[in-house]
Amino acid sequence: MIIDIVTGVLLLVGALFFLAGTLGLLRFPDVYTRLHALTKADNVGLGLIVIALMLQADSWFVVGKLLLIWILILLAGSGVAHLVASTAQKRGLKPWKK
Amino acid sequence: MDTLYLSLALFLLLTLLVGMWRIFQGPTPADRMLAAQLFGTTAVACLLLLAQALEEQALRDVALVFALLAVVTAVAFVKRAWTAKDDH
Amino acid sequence: MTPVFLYALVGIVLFSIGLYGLILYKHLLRKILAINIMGSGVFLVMVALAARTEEGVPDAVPHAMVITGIVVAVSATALALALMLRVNEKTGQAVLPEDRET
Amino acid sequence: MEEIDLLLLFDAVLGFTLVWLAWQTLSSLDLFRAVVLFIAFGLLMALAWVRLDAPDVALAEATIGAGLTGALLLSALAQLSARQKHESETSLFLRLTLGVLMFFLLIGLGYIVFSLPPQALGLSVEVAKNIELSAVANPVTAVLINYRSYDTLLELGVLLLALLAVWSLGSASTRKSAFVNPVLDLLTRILVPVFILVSGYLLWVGAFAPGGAFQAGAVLAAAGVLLFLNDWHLESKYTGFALRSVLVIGLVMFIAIGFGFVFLDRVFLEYPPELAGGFILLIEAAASLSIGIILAALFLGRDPSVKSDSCSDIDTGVHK
Repeated sequence: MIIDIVTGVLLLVGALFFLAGTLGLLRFPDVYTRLHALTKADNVGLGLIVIALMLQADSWFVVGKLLLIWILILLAGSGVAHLVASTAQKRGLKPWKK
Repeated sequence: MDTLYLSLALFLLLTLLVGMWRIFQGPTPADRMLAAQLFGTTAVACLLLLAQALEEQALRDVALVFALLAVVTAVAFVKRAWTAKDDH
Repeated sequence: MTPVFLYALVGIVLFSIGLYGLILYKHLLRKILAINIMGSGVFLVMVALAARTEEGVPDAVPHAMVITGIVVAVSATALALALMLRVNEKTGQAVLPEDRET
Repeated sequence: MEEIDLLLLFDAVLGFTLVWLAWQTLSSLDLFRAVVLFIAFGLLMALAWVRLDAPDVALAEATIGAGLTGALLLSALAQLSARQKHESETSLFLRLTLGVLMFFLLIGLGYIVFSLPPQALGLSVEVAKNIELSAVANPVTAVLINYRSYDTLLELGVLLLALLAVWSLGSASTRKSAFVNPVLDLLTRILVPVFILVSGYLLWVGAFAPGGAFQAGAVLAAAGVLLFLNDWHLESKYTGFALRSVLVIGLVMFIAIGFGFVFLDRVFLEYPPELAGGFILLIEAAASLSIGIILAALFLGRDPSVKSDSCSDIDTGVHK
């Protein structure tokens, strides 16, 4: 029962991070800040959802697979974020200033 | 519990729809591509929720493959398609 | 409306949109995208109709055909893109000769 | 809300988005935007397959539709000459006429589909009845490699033909990218083994659960694409005979095993049930290797054994 409640809360907070990431992608002024928003959804949002589902998993195999998916997304997300940001800088995109 | 999973999956699909605006708007190619990246992650989360709700193991494999393939498109974009002429 | 017919309908609409785009737009990349969308529409109709079984176990034959179809579609796309690049290299624009604007 | 309602709502949103994305992809004048929208379209198609109870197809779409096709399109787009003429608007009359025609087509096709019986077994009974004979528990794999193996055999041929055609077009100019990024290098080093592992997993699991040769091959191809994107190239001593034998091994293995049993009084491509399991795995392993390498070679776009002189246009920056 308690596990179900914890799962529910984690899922909801995770979904909230996805919402925040999406809104950030829409509202932030330039590539660099949007990257920041995107990685929140990638890392934290998915992470929370994965942890929630791990609590409900019925075998260690499923737990492992979920963890692998998250690690892959973490790796890919951070790698790609770096690539995009450094390429943007090389191409001369100026970071937004107030 | 299943209702929660399904409503969250639907919710994620809706955030995806909203995020589509960035693909339309740009302005730089990178912005469009970032939106597509977010699409990939959202789809992974959606698949994991569906896998739990519908009790279908295979959907986790689909999510795994999604997670892998997202990198390939992103790298293809950075290394090949992002050319200076497109930046405004 | 059951999900089966919903997706079959979506498939038909995709096919029609794809055909419209294939005929109307001149740039070869857009034509290639249009053919891919038409293909997706056909696949969607096939798989949707395969889900009409009673016991809830869909018919595996259309599924197998669609998987084959997806792989053929990607190889055809690769060939089409190579041809497009060739046309582009020779003429400077990626359109068919009859569509060329001078 | 009821779960069924939620799922139906999910389907409705998904269906609407698919149609809308397709329309926006095609009507977009900016080619890059069209390609990104098409990638998003592929992602959502995979979700549609999941909802239609077709996880095998979803796996194929996730690797190919959303991944490889996207990489192919992005790479081709980069090689188009910088100044593409913007298309002039087509006349309103033409668009209207075509629109009306397509509308009639839609009505006609819609009528046909809706007049089909809501329940139809198709061949599912036959597939289920003979599943024990096929030696695999996943019906889709059974259809692909056993019941309808002609399709799969010919498909391998189609892939090879496509590759031959691309090679015969000669070398499109390959642009080397300007910089080598240590992060990308590390990412490739970590991910390529994972790709290969997942590919093997999909191949193995294909016997009893969604997965199989095509999906495994496509994931393998993705590893190749990632390597090529990181400016990796096959050493020239492997590009000749070694590469070519890997390209055809799927086809050769398929035909050899197919013919092998002809001498034991069976028809072409019929396997004895007691041995079918092992042979199917053998064929699948060879086929996925071939499929993977062919798809990766299609991405590369030119015969690697032909020395290309077009690598001279490397732009400035740090080099390996």
